[in-house]
Formats: sequence, C-alpha cells, structure tokens
Amino acid sequence: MLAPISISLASLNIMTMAPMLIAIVGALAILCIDLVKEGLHKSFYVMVSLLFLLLDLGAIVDFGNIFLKSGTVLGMFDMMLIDGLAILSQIIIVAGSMLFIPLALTSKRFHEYNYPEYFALFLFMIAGFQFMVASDNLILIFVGLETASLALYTLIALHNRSKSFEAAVKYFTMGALAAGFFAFGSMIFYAITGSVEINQIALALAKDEYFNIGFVLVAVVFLLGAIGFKLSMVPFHTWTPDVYEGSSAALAGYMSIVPKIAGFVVAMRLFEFLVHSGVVWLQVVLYVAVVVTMTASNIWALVQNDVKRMLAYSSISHAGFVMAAILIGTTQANTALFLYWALFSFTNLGAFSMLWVSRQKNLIPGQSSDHPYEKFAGLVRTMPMAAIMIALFMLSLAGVPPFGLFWGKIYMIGAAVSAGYTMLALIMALNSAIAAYYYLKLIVFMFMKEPIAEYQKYYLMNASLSLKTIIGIAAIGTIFAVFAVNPLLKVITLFVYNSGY
Amino acid sequence: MEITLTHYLVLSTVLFAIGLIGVMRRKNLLMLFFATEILLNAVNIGMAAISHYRGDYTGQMFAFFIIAIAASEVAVGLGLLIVWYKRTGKIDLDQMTSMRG
Amino acid sequence: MEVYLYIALFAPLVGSLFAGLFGAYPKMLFTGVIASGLLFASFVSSAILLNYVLTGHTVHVEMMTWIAAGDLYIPFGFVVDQVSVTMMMVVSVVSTVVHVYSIGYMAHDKGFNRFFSYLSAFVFSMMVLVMSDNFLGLFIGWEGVGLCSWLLIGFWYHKESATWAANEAFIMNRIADLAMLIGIFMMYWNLGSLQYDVVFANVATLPMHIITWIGIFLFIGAMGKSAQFPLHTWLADAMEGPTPVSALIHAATMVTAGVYLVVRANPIYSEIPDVGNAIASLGAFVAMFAATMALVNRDMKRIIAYSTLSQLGYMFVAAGLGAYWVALFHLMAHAFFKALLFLGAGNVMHAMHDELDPFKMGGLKKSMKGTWIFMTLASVALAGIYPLAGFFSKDLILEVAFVEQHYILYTVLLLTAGLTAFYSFRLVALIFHGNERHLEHGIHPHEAYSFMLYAMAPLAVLAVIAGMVFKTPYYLMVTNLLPAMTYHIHNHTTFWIMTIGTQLFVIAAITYAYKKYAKAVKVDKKVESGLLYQLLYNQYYIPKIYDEVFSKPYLKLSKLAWKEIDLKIVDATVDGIANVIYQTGEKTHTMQNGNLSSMLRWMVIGLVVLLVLAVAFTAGYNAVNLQAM
Amino acid sequence: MQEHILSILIFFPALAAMFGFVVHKDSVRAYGITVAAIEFFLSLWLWNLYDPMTSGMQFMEMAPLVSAFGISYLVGVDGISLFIIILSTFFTLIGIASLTEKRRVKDLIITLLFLEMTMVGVFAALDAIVFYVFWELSLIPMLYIIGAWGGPLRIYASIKFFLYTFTGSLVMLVGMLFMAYFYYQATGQWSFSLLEWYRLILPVNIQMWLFGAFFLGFAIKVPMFPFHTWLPYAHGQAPTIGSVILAAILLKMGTYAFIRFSLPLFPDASVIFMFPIAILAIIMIVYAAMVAYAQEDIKQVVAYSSISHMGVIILGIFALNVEGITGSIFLMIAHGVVSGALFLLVGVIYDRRHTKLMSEFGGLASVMPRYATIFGIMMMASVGLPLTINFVGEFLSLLGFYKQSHSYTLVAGTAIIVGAIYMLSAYKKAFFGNVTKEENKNLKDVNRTELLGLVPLVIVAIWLGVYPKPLLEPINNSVEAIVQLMHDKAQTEEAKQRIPDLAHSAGLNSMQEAH
Repeated sequence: MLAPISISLASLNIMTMAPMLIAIVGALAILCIDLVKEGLHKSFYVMVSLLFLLLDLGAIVDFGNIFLKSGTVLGMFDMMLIDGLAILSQIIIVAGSMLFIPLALTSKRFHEYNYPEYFALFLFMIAGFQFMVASDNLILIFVGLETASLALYTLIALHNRSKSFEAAVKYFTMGALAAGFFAFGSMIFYAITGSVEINQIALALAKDEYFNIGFVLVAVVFLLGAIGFKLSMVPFHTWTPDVYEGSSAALAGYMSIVPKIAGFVVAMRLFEFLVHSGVVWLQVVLYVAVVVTMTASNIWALVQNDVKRMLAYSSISHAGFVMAAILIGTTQANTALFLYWALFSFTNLGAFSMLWVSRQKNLIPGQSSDHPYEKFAGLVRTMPMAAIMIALFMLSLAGVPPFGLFWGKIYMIGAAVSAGYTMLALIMALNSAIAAYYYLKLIVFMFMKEPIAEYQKYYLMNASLSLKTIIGIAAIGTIFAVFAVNPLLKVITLFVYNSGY
Repeated sequence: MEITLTHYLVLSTVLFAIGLIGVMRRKNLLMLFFATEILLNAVNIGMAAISHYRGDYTGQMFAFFIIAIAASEVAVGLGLLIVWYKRTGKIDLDQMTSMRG
Repeated sequence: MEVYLYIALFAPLVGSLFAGLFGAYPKMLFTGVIASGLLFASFVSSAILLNYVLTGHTVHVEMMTWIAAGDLYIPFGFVVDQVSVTMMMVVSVVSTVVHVYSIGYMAHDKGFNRFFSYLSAFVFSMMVLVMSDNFLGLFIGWEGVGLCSWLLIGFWYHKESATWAANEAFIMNRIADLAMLIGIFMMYWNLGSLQYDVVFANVATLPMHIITWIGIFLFIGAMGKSAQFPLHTWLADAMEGPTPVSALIHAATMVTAGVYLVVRANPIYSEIPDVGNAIASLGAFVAMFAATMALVNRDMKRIIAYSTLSQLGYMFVAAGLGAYWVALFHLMAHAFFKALLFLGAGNVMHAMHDELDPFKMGGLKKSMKGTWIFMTLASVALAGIYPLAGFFSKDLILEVAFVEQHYILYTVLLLTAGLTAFYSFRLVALIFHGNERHLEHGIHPHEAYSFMLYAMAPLAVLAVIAGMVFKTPYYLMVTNLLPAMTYHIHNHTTFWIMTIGTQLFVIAAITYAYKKYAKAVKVDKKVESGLLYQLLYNQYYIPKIYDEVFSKPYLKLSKLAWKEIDLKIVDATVDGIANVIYQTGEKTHTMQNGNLSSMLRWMVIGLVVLLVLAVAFTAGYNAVNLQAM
Repeated sequence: MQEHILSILIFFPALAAMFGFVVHKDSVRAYGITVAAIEFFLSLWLWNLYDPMTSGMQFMEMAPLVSAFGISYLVGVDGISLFIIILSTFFTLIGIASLTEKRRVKDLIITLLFLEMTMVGVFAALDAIVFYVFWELSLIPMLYIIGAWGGPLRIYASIKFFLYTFTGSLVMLVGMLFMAYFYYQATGQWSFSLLEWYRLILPVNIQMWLFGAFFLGFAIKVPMFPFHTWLPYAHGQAPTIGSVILAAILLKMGTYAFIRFSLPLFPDASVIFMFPIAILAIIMIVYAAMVAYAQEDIKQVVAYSSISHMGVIILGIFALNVEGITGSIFLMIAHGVVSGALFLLVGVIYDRRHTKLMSEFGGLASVMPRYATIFGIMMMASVGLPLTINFVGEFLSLLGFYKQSHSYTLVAGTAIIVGAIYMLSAYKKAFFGNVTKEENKNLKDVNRTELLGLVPLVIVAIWLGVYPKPLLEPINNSVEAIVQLMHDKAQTEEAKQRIPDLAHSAGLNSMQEAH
C-alpha cells in the first residue's frame, strides 16, 4: 500500500500561481462565453481581457507588497519563485499586454479580432510568460516558454495574410529548434548536477568548483542558443525581421517588448550566477554577443526600406543593448534593464501603434511592403500631429533627451561605466549614433520630403479613439518619462536588490 | 557489453545531431517538423537515462513535459502547414521567401 | 584745455558722420563745406593746444575705460604733449587744406559726400593715433587710418586696379600690424601696462633681449605703415586713389605714422642702439632704393610716391640714429611740401583728364601758372635748396649721419639727395616745360579753380618758411620731451664745405634734369632697353616677385586646401566612415535571404561556433590547470 | 518671479511655441516677434537683476529630477553665460523679425521658439544631464530648419550635422557618466551637478581620458579642425535664419562648454593638452581662412570664416588665464553678432538673386549702397578692426595666449592677415568693379524689414567695440573665479605655473584698479 502523500495545502502555497491562474481563467472564461453567445463584438473581448489582466496585475502588486515585507515567496514544491525580478517583469508583461490588447479596437475590421480564441490565446500567452519569469525551474520555464510561443505562433498566423503564415511558419520552425536547444541544454545541466533548478545547479556547480567546466560550457551554449533565439541575439535573430513584417504592427510591437522581458529574466537567472562565478568564457562570449547584436542589427537597420522591418532590427539592437546588463551583472545594471525596458515599452508601443493606425488593407501598385518609408513622406504637411508623434517616438528610440529611452540609456551606460566596462560603454554610446541615422531617415521622410499623393489616404485610416488614446498614453509616457524615472528607479532598485541581483 | 549512462548520452547526442542535420538539410516542411521531433526525443532519451542513473524523477518529469510540448507543437505546426499548403499548394521551404533583407 | 582736445579730436568724426549720412546721395556741396569747417575747428583747437603746450604744459585726459580684463587696463586716454601736438598741427593743417582743395577736386564726382565722410574719418583716426596715451589707443588709430586708406584708395571701386591696390595696402599693413600687436603683447606681459608713461618709465628695467624684441616688433609695425622695404609696394599702388587722398594720407600723414611711432617710443629705442642702427640703415637703403625707382618712372603720382618713400627713409635714418626731434622735424616739413606737390599734381591731372604720364605733357606753365609755381616751389623745397624747408630738415639729417660718424649712411643720403633733385625736376621739366605734347592727344588744359589754388597757398607758404622760422622754437619745444641732441659740426670748415658742397651737388642735379628734359624729350632706346633701366622701371621686379612668390601660391594653396584637403581628405574621411558602415549593411544584409533553411542554418552555425569555442576554451583551461598541478 | 526668472526664460518660449500651434498662419509672424521680444526683454531684465560684482552663480534654481541617480534640474547664470543667453534671445528676435521665408512660416517660427528654449537651457544648465538634454535637443529644431527649408543638398547637410554632433556628444555623455561615477566613488553619492563636480580633484591620467571624451563632443560642435566639415554643408544649405542661429549661438555651445566643463574639471589635462589644442586652433585659423579664400560662394566664405574665428576663441580659452578666457567669451559674443549679421546680409542678396556665387555679383556697391555699407561695417568687424566688437575679443584672446607661448601666438596672429585676405577679396568680388550682370542692375537696396534686423546688429557691433565694459566686467569677475579654481585644483607643477594664481597677485590687481 502506498504511503499517503501528505502535503498541506499551505505549504503548496497555491497562491503563488494566482496571477497566472487569473489569466488562464480569463482565457477559459472567454472561450466559455463564446460557447454561450456567439458573435460578440471584439470590444467586449478586449475589455474582458483587460479586466482579467487588471486582476492579474492586482495580484502581482499584492505579491510585490508581500515581497517587500517578507522576501522571496516560494510555492508549488519550490517550482514557483516569486522574487523581485518575477514581480517586476510580470508587471511589465501584464501592463504591456494591457496597453497592446486595446490596439485591437481598430476602425477597420480585421479578421482575427472576430475570434474570441484570439483573446483567449493572448491570455494564455501572457500566463505562459508569467510562468517563465516566476520560476527558476528549467521545466517550468520550458513549459511557460512553449505555452507562450505556441500561442504566439497562432496569433501571428491568425492575421490571415500570406506573409503572416510565412512568418508564423518561420517563427514556429525556428522556435522548435530553439526548444530543442533548451531541452538539450537542460539535459546536460541535469546530467552534471542532478537538478533542474537554477539555484540548485549553481550550488552544485560551486560545490565541485566547476570541475566539469567543459560540460557546463556546452550546456550554456545550448541555453544561450535557446534564449538568444528568444531575445533575437545575432546570429539567432534571423526570424525577427520577417516575423515582424509578417505580423500585424500591433503584434509586432508586442513581440518587441513582452516576450523579450521574459527572456531577459530567464537569462538573468541562468547566466548571472555564471558570470559572477568567474566563467571567463561566458563573459567573453556575452561581451562579443552583445556588441555584435547591437552593432550588426544597427547596420542592417540602416539599409531597410520598410519602417516595420527597420523597427524590427532596431528592437534587436535594443535587446542587444539591454543584454549588456546581464554581462555587467551589477545591481545597477539589472535595475537599468528593467528601467530601460519599462521606458522602451512605452516608446515602442507608440512607434508600432503609429504604424498600426496607418495600416492599409491593399497595397498600392509598386508597394512591396506595408510600411515603406515613402508612405510617410511629407506627413508633416498632411498630418502634423501624426508626424510629430512618430518623430517623438523615433527620437526617443534614438536616445535623444529628454525622451523616455534616453534615461534608460544613460542609466545603462552608467552601469557599464561603474562596473569598469569602459569600452562597452563607448560602443553602446556609438551604436546609438549609428542608430540615429535610421530613425532620422523616417523623420527626414516625414518632415523634409514632399508628400506622395497615393499614400495620403492611408494615414490614420485605421485610427480610432481607443488607438489614439493608446498613442497619447505612449506619448505622455515618452515625453514625461523624466518625472517617472526617479520613482521607477527607486522601486526597481528595491526589488532587484532584495532579490539578490 | 554493459550499457552505461554514457551510451545513452552518446545515443542522445547522436540523435540530436541527426535532428540538427535534418533541420539544416530538409526542404520539405513536413520533414523539417520530423527533424525537430527527433531533436526533442533525443533529449527525452537522455533525460530518462539520467533520471534513472541519478535515481530521481525530475528527468522523467521533464521528459513527460517535453513529450506533451512536442505533441502540441505538432498540433500547431501541422495546422500551420495545412493552411500553408491550402494557400500555396506547396510545402517547399524555398518557396517561402517573400520577406527578405 | 580739455575741451579743445575733444574738439580737435572729435570735430573730424562729427564731420565724417555728417557727410556719411548723405553717403548714398548725389553730390551735396554742404557736406564738403561742413566737413572742412569742422576740420578747421579742429585745426584751431590744435593751434590753441599748441600755444598751451608751448608754455610748457601738457594735457592728459582719460575719457573712459575701454578694455579692462584681468590685469589689463586700457582707457581711452589722450595726451597732448610736445610730440603729439606737432603731429596734430601737421595733420590738421594738411587735412584742412586737402579738404578745401577736394571740394574743387571732387566737384564732379558722384561720390562727393562719401569722399568727405571717408576723408574726415581718416583725420579722426589719425588724431586718435597721435593723441592716444597708450599703445592700444595708438593701435586703434593705426588700424583706423588703415581702414580709411582702404576706403579711399578703393574710392573709385569700379576700377579693378583701385580695389586691388586698396586690398593690397590693407593686407600688407595687416602683416606689419601683427608684428605690432606682438610687440604690444610683449610689453603687456613684461610691464603689465600699455600706458606710455608706465611703459617708458619701466622699460629700462627689462632684460636687454626683451627690449630688443619689443623694439623690433614695433618697428616692423612701423615699416608697414611707413611702407619701408620690403613692405613698400603698396604705397606706389595706392596712387590709384584720388589725388587729395595721396596728398593727405600717402604723403603727409598716415605714412609718417611709423616715424611717429619710433619717435614716440624713443625711450625704448634709446635702450637699444643696435636696433636703431638697423633702422637707420634700412632707412638709408630705402631712401636710395626708392629714389632710384623714381628716376625712370613714367607715372607722375608714382614718382611722387617713391619720393615720399625716399623721404620716409630719411626720417628713419634720423630716428634710428637717435635724432628723434630731427626725424619729427623732417616729418613736418616734408608733410607740407609733399602735400603741396601732390595737390599740384592733382591740378595737372585734372587739366590732363587723368593722364599720368609726364611724357605726354609739357609746357603747362603757360596755362597753369599757379600750379607751376607751387610745384616748382615744392620741388625746390624737396630738393633741399636754401632757404626752403627741405634744406633745414633734410640737410640736418645728413649732418646727423655725419656727426654720428655713420659715413656710409651719409654718403648714401648725399647721393640720394642728388637723385631726389634730379627726379623732382625731371618731373617739373617734363610737365611744365618744353613742347605741349598733350595737344597731340587733343587735350586743352586749364587751370584749377582759384579757391583750390588759394587752399594750396598756406602749404606753399609753409613749405618756404617752415624750416627757417620754425626750427629753433620747434627745437626748444619738442626737446622737453625728446632727447635734446644738437648736431653741429664743430669744425667750421667742414661744415661750410659740406653745406655748400651739398647745395652745389643738388643744383647740378637740377640743372642736369632741366637740360635733359626741359626742351625736347629724346627717348634713348639703348638706355631704356638696358638692364639697369628695366630693373628700375619694373621696380626691381619686386611686385612681380611678390605676386609669384606669395599671392599666386597662396591662392593655389588655398584652392588645394579646399578642393583637395578639405573635400577629398577631411570630409571624405568622415563620409567614408559613414559609407563603410552603410556599405557593410548593404553587403551583409543579404544573409537575411528570407529562406527558412538558411535561417535555420544560421542558428545551427551559431551554436556550432559557440560549441567550438567552448571546447577550445575547455581544452586551453584544462591544459593550464594540468600544468598548474 | 525673480527667483524663477531662469526657468521662465527657458520654458517661456517652449510654452509659447505650443500656443503658437493655435495661432493663424497669417498672424504667426507677429506672434513670433511678440514672444521673442518678451523673451528678449526678460533676458534684459535678467541682466538688470544680475549683480556684476559677484563672480559666482546667480538665480540658481534646484529641483531634483532623478535623485536616485543624482540628476537634478539645476540652473544658474554667471558672467560667462549671462551674455550668451542674452545673445540667444537677441538673435531669436532679430531672426524672426527679419524673416523673409515664405514657405511654412508657422512651422518655422514654432521651431525657432523651441530652439530658443534649448539655447537658453544649454547656457543656463548647471547640471551635466540637464545641459546634455538641452544640448541634444537643440539639434532637432536645427535639423528641421536645415532639412525643411534648406537648399538642394539640405537633407544630406542636415543629417550630417545631426549625426556628427550627435556622435560626438554621445562620447561626451560617456565622459559625463564617468565623471559622475568618480564623484560617486569619492563621496558615495551620485551627482551630475557641475558645482559639485568642481570640487572633485581627479588623478591626472583620468583627467586626460575624460578631457578627451568631453573634447570630442565639444570639438565637433565648435567645430574644430578636423571635425569641421559638417559646418560648410550646414551653412551652405541652411536657410538664412538657420545659418544665423547656427553661427551666432549653436557654435558657441562648444566653446562655452570648454570653459564650463573642460577647464575647471580637468585643469591639469587642460594644461597638458594646451599645446596640441593650440595647434588645432592654429590650423583652424589659418587653414579655414585659406579655404575661405578659395570659395566661390559668399556664404561659404562666411561659414569658413566662422571656423577661423572659432579657432581664435579656442586659443583664448586655452590661454588659461583671465585675459585669454575673458577675451574668448567676449569674442564668442562678438562673433555671434558679426557672423550672424553677415549671414543675414548674405540672405538679403540671396533673397533677391537666389544665388550666392560671387561671380554672379560684382559692382553691388553702386546698386545697393546701404547694403554695401552695412556689409562693409560687418566685414571690418569680422576682420577685427579696433572699435568694433571683434577686436576686443580677438586682442584679449591672443594677448592671453601670448603668455603661454610666443611663437604659437605669432602664428595664430596671422588670423588678422589671412582674415583680411579672404574677407577683402570676397568683398571686392561682390561689391566692387562694374555691374556686369543685367539682373543686378535693378536690385533693390535693403528694405525696412531687413534693416530691422541689421541696424541693431551694427549698433551692437560698434557700441560693444567702443564700450565693452558692461560685458567685460561681469565676464571678468566670473572668469577670475574659474581661473582661481583651476589654479587651486591643479596638481602638476606645470599646471600651477601655467594657470595664474590670482589670490597671490591680488596686490598687483588692486594697483591696476586704482589706476
């Protein structure tokens, strides 16, 4: 007879899963509602999703308070790990999602928003990302990662255009390969340490003083490949521009923010202990990877003809920039990572939303992609506010003060400087200069060229009040970022520091 | 000959390598999916073997999760493949280059 | 007395501004009249100040602060002492005359108002130059006269040659001004002040080499304004300006500013006799050098200009040898007769419809009697015939050279005196005597307005009496400030031999000139094609050399700097860097060929590369660790 | 209100620009003039309130922005910045008042008002990040002005301008972050406050690195040889108003920053780099003058002349003594007035003939006498004639550097020669000679709108040349404080010698003042 397994519900601490569960329940609820009554308007689903996400956010904030009082919370056989990083990143994930979901409220009809499954999948995806960041167990991370990714592939495909399918297939296939990397890397770690929990692995490795350095490195290589894919590090980045181009601008913007922050948190958990224990190889490789990712993607962005593709490369570059935090590994750097990403969310939200509102259903003759630069030529004449908005987001992306990203940038470079990475700081700074060129290119088209008549009618075609509100929020967040930086810094530092990073 | 953990791991690695080669070489989307399945199953073998060797169940748990994920991957992947095939009538990778640069 | 100082100084400025108000309008007679009247007021004030100074006083005012920074303190300070009052008198007299004369001379010029504005502005600058109580104040005037000289040389701005000459004059002066600025910097950093009194009181405490350098730099500054070799070419070219300008600026006043500077800075030069000797030698050289060029020149105004140059050389000889008062005395006398000569030349030009070649004139004494008399008088004075002004001032310089035992200088100057007499009367003879060659060109000369002649009269009188009457009182006055050196040849026999000998030599030269040119003009082809003649006629080829060595290469170099260095190297590098980055993008973004297979391959390649690196590192790591064990 | 006058000065134009969006386009010019005039009078009022006898910062305002990272909104003026601020407001007013642009005037005026905010902000900022914010922000309106209203190559020129300056300032930003980090190391507190940084004494080798980082940012802005090539394009393509503001104010940001940052923060490095920089300055002076001489386009002559004059300013700054620095600051203002006026003048002729090639002109003096006169006055000011504004600055700058090196000054002094060469020959080509082109025969002389801009500049150019004291005195007092600070901070023996000790030569000072 089997011995009864006695586990008290309290020790299980199921509440640690509450935020994710809220999202999952939300998804299920949407599916159920659809069973009861079909054909509800997309605005209904948007709002229901928002409500669930609001609850989700409330739960996370609640954990924030608990964390500040009593430190890291563990649950579900230590599978769940709610520390500062988890809380911060979940806030970014959920809040970011809340800003992006209303982008469905376009004035044009889009096929995917008529399916309640779209919103359900969206919520599943969010739950997946939340699992990813709220655990240091490789299994759970893997499950979260795949849940989110599979949902994401589907969301992309739902856009129902030839390019979207192509994008989804590409993303999917490469994602499957990356999943293989992840699993294999985990396996090696498991083989040499007997554990799949990152802190256990760290302890085990420290105990035998990295005796199996060769295997450790091989494991790291595989995990780096998997996470590098998620973060679109060169050369695992190749999916990014195609997928961004293929998916709707709203989703592309989302992809540039939320999945990446989840990836960053995993990367922080996985690599920082290695960096700190003096694995020189990893330092060197990360250094090179950061520099190459930043620089190469910047250089490729220079030669793009499509704004969305350009933004894709630009977000690769930003991700590379932020990866530097993991290399630097100080509290300041990790704080900078979250600060940067919080500010980046606003700016990128604005930038992609501006593309989204000018979405056209049918390409005009000679147009090869959705958002060629020419489309924006002379925008300041026809729609000055729109032009100013785009310019604002572009300048912020370029790191021109006092707009949002500038503050993230100086804090990040400041972290590099404080940690003695002088060359890295310089490279980061100079990369911003290269990047300025392609952001400027759009400004040049908008402000300094003559309008092209055929494109005129597509501006703001897709705009609705909700979209304009979102853009307004993004703009306010970008312009007045300076006033938010101090409170943000304080909170982030508190959380990051207390999590031991 | 006694079969040790090493053998399992070598097998796992070899399978993984085969999967990798398949991923690189195959132009047929379906075959590509098979290759990715091989990748994951290579890991499964390793996981199970290590789990047995270590005497704890974490590895097996991981393996089960991988199987589940692989299954859902196949579901999504085949779904995409079918839609793609419906739209284009082909499942050849080289046709899939409308975006580049 | 201060009020007279301010009147003397600012009356010309008021006149200039007033005339300038109408600068863009056609001729308005009253601008000329008012400007002249204000200058007369300036003259009267100067005379009153002179009277005051003669009683042994000086006036020193500090109007206001100009520049004060760090330890530097420079006021607008003005001093009227024995030296400056001399200059003020010279300037105000000559300029008043020239102003009145110009009313006639410029009567038909459409830039009449503008002309008087410039001319009065010049007088103001000159007044600032001579009255300032510090070196930087002097520099204001120094540059100011340069500006006015530029404006006036280029007055007929539609003439290419005029504007070219104007720019040449300005730029060449600027070269010298740089040296002067350096001299000023040296004074400031070594003495802490630029006030004359402070500088002169303390200069002797400085180390010898510093004083020497200060002296040299200041003198280079003086060389520019006074057109000493090698910065002399602008003066002859400056004759492109209207003739009254040449009379006032390029004969009487501005070009003597250099001499004034050396005289003013005599406490500095007294400390460095070696530099003084160099100045004197250069002066003597220029005296001879310029005179030789005047011998063969065929341009009436240029001949007079070379003569001016030559006389400036004389002045520098005196100043260099420490005979500051003699230099200043010659400056004054020279101003009178040279201005007279120029104004006469102006009459001739007018009569000849701006013809400048004396070989195309002749026999003008019939139609232009007054002018003939004045010019002859001025030439006699220039040649230094007793009892006219030149005798007292110029022969004094010869005596100085002799007494100071600089016999070479003496010889050079003596020879130059002969040359001077020759070219002066060559000019007079060609213009006023002989055949009326101009008739061939259909020109019917007429005398200038009578008021112009009346205006010239005071100069004529001064040219006659300045030496005889003024010498002693002047000496008494000015030696209150300048070293009181007397230059007497104690041996009476020597003195008489020298004096009479010089006179005879000069008269012989005059006679020769008359003989050669007063009747018919024979052009001696053989002489003219001779090397010497060509050398002199082409001004020793110096303008040409400057053109070839400095101007043209500078332009070429400038074009090179722009087209080759700036555009093709500096800018191309910048663009090149940008292009390299951009081209890298163009070349490598094809790795994103959109094919899923190659995308997957890239991932695997990335993995493999990392694996290889990991293995390599591990191998290396183990090797090191094994060794350590 | 007096306590917040600087903030008002900074943000009033920006606010007014926002309101300007509402103003109808026919009235927007009047609106612009009104705003600029109010701003100008506010700045005059600031001058009036300013105590010239105090050397330190006045009207300081402090508000924490990012206190966790030591960034705060900290502004203040001293004698060094006061007049550049006034110059900025003055030129904005002049620029808008004499605006002849017809295309999209509203956009232009709003842009100019934004630009005004950034200009005042740069010179008032005492926090490095606030400084950097305004510094970078100033690029954007200028980018737009050049790019939207410029000539045929305008886009190339504007992007070049932006990217070049942006790149340099990013390196400077890294320097600033290092500086803050060293401050953090020394005190345990982050701070970007300049006044706090002044108290920091850094090891010489670190000073040298940081000096280099700051130098790149400033040198590109100035622009120093060999980083100058963006300038001819920017000027060549920019509309008149753009060139005017660029030359008059924006270039001064670089030189101002040298005085504000490089000298007091890195006194030893300043001494070490004094001669290399002097060599660059001399190259700027002579080389740019030569290039200017070779130009065919009169605007390019003025553009290169700017580079040449900026060389003198740099030289004055690196004289590292009161005379030189005071002179260089004065020359900044002088060059602002003069080059601004020259660009306005070039604009006048460009408006009439739509060409700037000198070969297209000739004999303008007879067709446009008033224009020729004003141009002549400004040209002479540019050449540095005494009693014009430039002379005071040039003289003091060169005088100052003479203390450091005789031979360098001698070479640098050729500025007055080469400057005369290109200016006079350009003037000769455009204004002298006969009118050869038919189109030029009936050109209109300057009109009232244009005189509105030009006459005040002529007055200022002469007034400050004759009576520079109202400016020199406050500048001098503040510069003395900086020089003393540098001397006190200097560590190497050479630096102690090169930078004068004013406290110990006070005896000499009082003697001079008594005089």
